[in-house]
Amino acid sequence: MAVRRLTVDVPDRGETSATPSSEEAASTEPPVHPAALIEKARAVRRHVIRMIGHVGSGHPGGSLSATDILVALYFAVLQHNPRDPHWPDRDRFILSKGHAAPALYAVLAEAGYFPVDELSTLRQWGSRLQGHTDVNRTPGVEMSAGSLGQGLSFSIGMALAARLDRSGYHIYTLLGDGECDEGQVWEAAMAASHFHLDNLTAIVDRNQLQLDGWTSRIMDLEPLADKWRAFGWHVLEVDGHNLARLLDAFRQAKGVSGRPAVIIARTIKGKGVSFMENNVDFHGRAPSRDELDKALRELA
Amino acid sequence: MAVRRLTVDVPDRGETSATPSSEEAASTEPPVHPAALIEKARAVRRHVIRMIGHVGSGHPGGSLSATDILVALYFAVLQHNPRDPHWPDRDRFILSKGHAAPALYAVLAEAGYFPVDELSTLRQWGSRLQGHTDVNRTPGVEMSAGSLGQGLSFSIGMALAARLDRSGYHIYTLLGDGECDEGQVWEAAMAASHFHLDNLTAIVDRNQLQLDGWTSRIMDLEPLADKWRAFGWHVLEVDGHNLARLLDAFRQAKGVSGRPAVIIARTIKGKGVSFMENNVDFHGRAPSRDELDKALRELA
Amino acid sequence: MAQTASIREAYGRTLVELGKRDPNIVVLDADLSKSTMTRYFAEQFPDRFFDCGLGEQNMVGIAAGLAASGKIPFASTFAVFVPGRTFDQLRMSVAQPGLNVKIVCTHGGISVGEDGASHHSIEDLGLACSLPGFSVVVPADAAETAQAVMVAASTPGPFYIRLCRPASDVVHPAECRFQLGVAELLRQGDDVTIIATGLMVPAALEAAAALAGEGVAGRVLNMSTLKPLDREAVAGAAAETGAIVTAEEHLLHGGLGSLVAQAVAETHPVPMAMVAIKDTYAKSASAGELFRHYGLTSTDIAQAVRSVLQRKAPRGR
Amino acid sequence: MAQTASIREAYGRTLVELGKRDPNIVVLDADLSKSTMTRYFAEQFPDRFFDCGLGEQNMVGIAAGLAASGKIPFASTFAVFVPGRTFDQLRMSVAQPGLNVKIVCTHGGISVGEDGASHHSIEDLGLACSLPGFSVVVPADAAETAQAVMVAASTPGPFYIRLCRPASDVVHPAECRFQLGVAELLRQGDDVTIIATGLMVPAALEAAAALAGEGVAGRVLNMSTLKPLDREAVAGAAAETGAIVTAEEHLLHGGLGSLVAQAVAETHPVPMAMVAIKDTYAKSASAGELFRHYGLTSTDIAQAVRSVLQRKAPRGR
Ligand SMILES: Cc1ncc(C[n+]2csc(CCOP(=O)(O)OP(=O)(O)O)c2C)c(N)n1
Ligand SMILES: Cc1ncc(C[n+]2csc(CCOP(=O)(O)OP(=O)(O)O)c2C)c(N)n1
Ligand SMILES: [Mg+2]
Ligand SMILES: [Mg+2]
Repeated sequence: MAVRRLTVDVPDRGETSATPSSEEAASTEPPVHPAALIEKARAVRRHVIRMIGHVGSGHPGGSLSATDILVALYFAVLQHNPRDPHWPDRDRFILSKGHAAPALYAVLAEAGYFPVDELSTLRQWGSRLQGHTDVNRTPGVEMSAGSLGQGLSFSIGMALAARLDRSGYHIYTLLGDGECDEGQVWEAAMAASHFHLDNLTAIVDRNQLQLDGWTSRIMDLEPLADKWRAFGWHVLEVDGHNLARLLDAFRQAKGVSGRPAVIIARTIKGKGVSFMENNVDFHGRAPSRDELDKALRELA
Repeated sequence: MAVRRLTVDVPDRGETSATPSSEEAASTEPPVHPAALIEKARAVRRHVIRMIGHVGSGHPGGSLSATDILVALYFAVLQHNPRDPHWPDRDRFILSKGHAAPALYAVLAEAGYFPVDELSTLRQWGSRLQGHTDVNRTPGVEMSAGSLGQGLSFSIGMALAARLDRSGYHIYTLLGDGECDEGQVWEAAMAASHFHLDNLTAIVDRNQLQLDGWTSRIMDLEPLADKWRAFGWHVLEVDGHNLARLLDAFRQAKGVSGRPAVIIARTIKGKGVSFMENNVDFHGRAPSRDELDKALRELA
Repeated sequence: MAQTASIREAYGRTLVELGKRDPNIVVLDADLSKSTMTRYFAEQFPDRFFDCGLGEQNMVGIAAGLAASGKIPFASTFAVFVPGRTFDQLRMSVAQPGLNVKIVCTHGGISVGEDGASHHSIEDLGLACSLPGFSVVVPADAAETAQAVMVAASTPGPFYIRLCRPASDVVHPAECRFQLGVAELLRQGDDVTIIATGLMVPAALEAAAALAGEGVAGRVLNMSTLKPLDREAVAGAAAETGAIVTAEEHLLHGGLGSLVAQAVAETHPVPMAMVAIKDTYAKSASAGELFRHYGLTSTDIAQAVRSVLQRKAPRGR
Repeated sequence: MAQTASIREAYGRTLVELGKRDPNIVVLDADLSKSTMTRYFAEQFPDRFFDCGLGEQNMVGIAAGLAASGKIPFASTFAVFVPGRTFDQLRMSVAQPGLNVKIVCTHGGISVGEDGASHHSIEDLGLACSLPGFSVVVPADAAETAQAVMVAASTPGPFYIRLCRPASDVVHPAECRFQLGVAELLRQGDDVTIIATGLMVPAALEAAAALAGEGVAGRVLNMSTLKPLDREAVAGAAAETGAIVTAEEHLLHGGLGSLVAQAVAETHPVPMAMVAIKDTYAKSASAGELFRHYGLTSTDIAQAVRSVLQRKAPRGR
C-alpha cells in the first residue's frame, strides 16, 4: 500500500529538463537520485514563484530555502502514499513554519496528492490551498500552521501516539530559524528529549534571515547547535541545498536512538532566484510581473 | 541616602540567639558576615513557617530553599533603602518564583520595609501581604508575580531602562528550577544575552523539585548549566545555602561584562526543617499545628 | 445544611473510569496533577499520562498532536494558565483544525481564595467562548462534573470544562443527566429568571428561596453549558418572566452575562441585571470573604432580582 | 469615491512625532517592524527601539519592565499574536500591576485577507476587554489613529489599540478630536442607531445613507473606544431610537456587540441586531471578498437594520 520512494516514478510534466544549477552540481558526493531530485526541486521552485506571483502575495524567501529539504523528504525519505493521505502507518511531516506553505503545496502536488493545476488557486476564495497550511482543506497537510512556534509540540503528540500504538512511523518537523526565538520551541525541545522521542526528527531551515533582517542582528541564535545539544538532542549540521547530504543526514537522524535528532540545514533564503537570495525583502512579498519572468528564466 | 550593607545594623528581635545549624556551621569558608547573616536566615525561616502555619496555606518548600539567597541579597548585596523603597538608584530584586512570597516578605520586614508584626496578616483580607507578590501593595516588592516564567522578561525591561538612563543599578532575578520549563524563560534568556545585559544577574533556586515531583522525573532540566551557557550567559554554580559562597558568586556575577550572568544555586527544598527537606508534600501545603511547633523548635 | 462534594475529586475519579473503558483516553498535566486530580489517572495508567512540567503551551500542542493521531486527550491545569497562557495554541493547534482535545481546568474563579489575583481565573470563560467550535461547560456540582466529563469524552470536538477548587454544594440528585447545550430548569417561577453557572447555582437557588418569602416567584436555570448557549431557554425565560438576572464567578465581560444579554437583545429584550465580578482583580482572602466582597453571594443575587423587578414592564394588562 | 489613507502609516509617523517630543517613549516589536511601521521609529531612534524577534511573550514582559522604570513603551506586532499569544503576560505583568504599557497591534480583523485564518484576528478585542484597567481603542481611520496614539501616550495606564492592515476610507475631517471613552456622533437620526467600530464605520455610514432613501433615519455612532464603553451614548441611543445595530470586524462574542448588549440590557432594553463574524474562522481571500462572504458589508448592515426595525416596538402613541 505504501509508496516508499516516489523519486523515480514522478510524472514528467515537461518541466524537469534543465541542467542543475552550478551550486548543486558542484556537490562532491553524488546525490542518491541526483537528476530526478534536483529536477524536482527546480520544478517546485518554479511552482512556488508562479503561485505567489499569480496571486500577488505570499512568502517566496522561506519557501525557496526549504524546497530542497521538502523534496528530499517527499521524494526520498518519507514513507507515504499520495493516493491514501490518511494511511495510518505513513511517516508524518509537520510544516511548523507555515508560511512556507507554497513550497509544501508544490511538493504535494508533484507527489500526486492533488492536481498540479490547482496550485494556481493559492490564497483565493474557495481554494483548498490556504495562505498558511490548513489540515482540513489540503490533502497531505498534517497540521494547520501560520502562528510560528507550535509545530514541534504537535509533533511530540504524534510521536507519543506512535509509541503508544507501537507504530513505527517517524515524525519530521520543519522549523524556521527565526521561529526558534519562540519559547514554545524550547518547551517542546526540552520535553521531546525528556520523553526520549527517537521517532522524531526536527529540521531547522537555517537561512540566517527572519522577517526584520539577519537573525544575528535581530535575535542572535548562535551557538544554535549547542542550544539543541544542551536540550538533549542529537545534532546534525548539513548543507540544506545539497540533496545527497540531506539524505545522508536524514538517514543518520533516523538511526539515533533514545533521543530526538535535529538537522540544522544551512540554507539560503530565496535560493535559486538570484535577486531573491539573501534578500530579506522577499521574505513576504510577491514578485512583480517582470521579476516573475526573470525568476522563471533563471529556473528554466 | 542608600543603605549599602544592612547586615550589621539589623534590629535584634530576640530571635537570633541560637547556634547555627550543623550544615551551615560546617561550611569550610567563613561567611562574610557569618553570624549576622546566618542568624538572619534563621529568623526569616521562623517567620516563613509561622506565617504559613498561621493562615493555613502557602508554599513553605520553595520559600525555605530561597531564604539564604534572599538574605544574602538584602543584607549583603543589594544597594537599597528600606526607608525609601522607590529610591531611583536602588538595585532591583525581582522574585519571579512568586510563590516564595513569604520568604521575601520576611526578608523585607527584617530589613525594615514594614513592621515584622504585619507578617501575621499574610493572605488575609485587607493585608498588604498577598498570597503571591503584588507590586502595588507591598513596600519593597518590585513586581507582581505568581504565574511563573515572567520575571526574567520584566527584568530585561528594567535592565534596558537602566542602560538608557545611564544608571548603574543592577537587576537580580530569582527563578525556580521548575520555572525554567517555561518557554518564556528561554525567550528571555536569548534576548538578555542578545542585548548584552551585564547589569542583570539571574539566580536559579536549584532545589531539584517542582510541584509534581523531582525535576529529573517530571521534566529533566539537565544539563542546566549548558543550557544557560548555550543561551549566551556566564554561568556560576554554588551551594545556595552557603552564605559566603553566595556572596562570592554575586560578586563574580556583577563583574561579568558584555553579557548577563546566572547563578545556579544548589539548594534543598524545605531547607532548615528536617521533615520538610526534600519533601515535595511541603511545596504548597501549610504545616499543621504540631508540625509548626516541631519546625519552630528545630529553628529555635 | 447542604451536602458538599469535591468537583475535582469527581473529575479525577471519572478520568480513571474513562481510562478503564477506552485505551485511547490519554491525560496530560502541567505540573499540577496533585491539584487537578489527574494523579489518579497517572497512578493507574502511567503510560497514558504525560506530565509536561511547567510548559502549558507545549502541553496544548502535544494534546493536539495526540488528538490528530486518534487519541482522546484530556489536558488539565489551573484555569488561570489555560486558556490564558495558551490562547494562541488553542486557536491554532486545536480550534482551527477542530481537534478532539478536552481541556479540563480546575481552580476556576475567585473561590481559589488565598493565592490571590495571580491565581484567580476570572476571564477564562470569555476566552474559551472566543474559540469557534469549542464547547464550554461549567458544572455546578460533583455529579454534573462526572457526567459532563463523560459527555465530553464521547462527543467529538474540542471542549473547555471549568471546575472549581472548593468542594461544592450538591444541587443534583444522582439520577439527573447532564445534557450538552441544554439549560436545566431547577426551579419554576414566572416573575423573573435567575440564570446561573458553576458555584453560583446553589447561591441562585438560595436567593430564589429567599425571594419566595417576599412573594417573588423566581425561575432558576442552571446554565452549565455556556457554549453552545441554549438560546431557546433564554428567549423563553425572557418572554415568560420578563426579567433576567445572571450570576457567574467571572468578569462581567465575556461570560454568561454577556452571552445571555446578546441572546436576549436578539430575541426578546427585557431588563437584566448581572451578578459578576466588575472590572477588577480580587485580593487574597478565603473564598467566602471574597464572594462577599466582590458581590457574589445569594444576597447579591436577591438584591439584583429586586432591582431588575423595578425596571420590569408591568404585565400586559 | 472615498479618499483612503493608511492607518499603519499614521501609527508609524505618530510614533516618530512622539519620540521627538518625549525621550521616555520607547518602542518594541516582535520581528514585524516592517509591517507594523514601527520601523520609522527604529530608524530615527535606534537606541530606543527593541526588536524582540519572535518572542511576543518576552516582548510584553520587557515592555512591563520598561514601564515600571518610567519609560512609556509602545509594543507592536500583529493583533493575532498579541493579545492571543500573550494573554497571561498582559494579565500578570501589565494589567494586575496597572503598568503604563501601550500595545498597538496592526492587522486586526479579517481584512488581513489572503494570509488566512492563522492571521485573522477575530477575538483580540474580546481578550483585551477582559483585562481590568486596560483602555481598548479601535480607530476608524488614519486621522483618528494618530490622535488615539497621542492620547494613549499621554494617558497613564495600559492601552490596547487595534489597527487594520488595509488603507481605510477617511471618515474624519482633519480638525476632529478623538476623545477616549466618548462615542462620536457621525450622523443624526431617530429611527435606529448603528454603532460601529474600525473599518465598519465607513460601512455604517454607507448603510445609513442607503436607508435614508427608504425613509429610515439612522443614527451612526463611531464607538472607537470599546473600553471604557460610553454607556451613556448607548443608553441614549436605546431610549431615543428604540433599536440598535452593532457592526464590527470581530467575532460576535466578546466585542462591541456583546458590550453594547450588556449596557442596553442593564439600562434600556431594545431590540438589537449584530453584524459580526459568526462562530467561525474565515478563509483566504481578498479583504473585500471576505467582508462579503462573512457578512460585513454596508448591505449586511442595512439588512440588519431592516430586520431590527420589524422587531421594534411602535413609538409610544
Ligand atoms: C507567532 C508568530 N509571530 C510572528 C509571525 C510573523 N512572521 C511570519 S514569518 C516571520 C519570520 C520567520 O522567520 P523564519 O522562522 O526564519 O522563517 P524563514 O526565514 O524560514 O522564512 C514572522 C515574524 C508569525 N507568523 N507567528
Ligand atoms: C505558569 C504557571 N504554571 C503553573 C503554576 C503552578 N505552580 C506553582 S509553583 C509550581 C512548581 C514550581 O517549581 P519550582 O519553580 O521549582 O519552584 P520551587 O521548587 O522553588 O518552589 C507550579 C507548577 C504557576 N504558578 N505558574
Ligand atoms: Mg529564517
Ligand atoms: Mg524547584
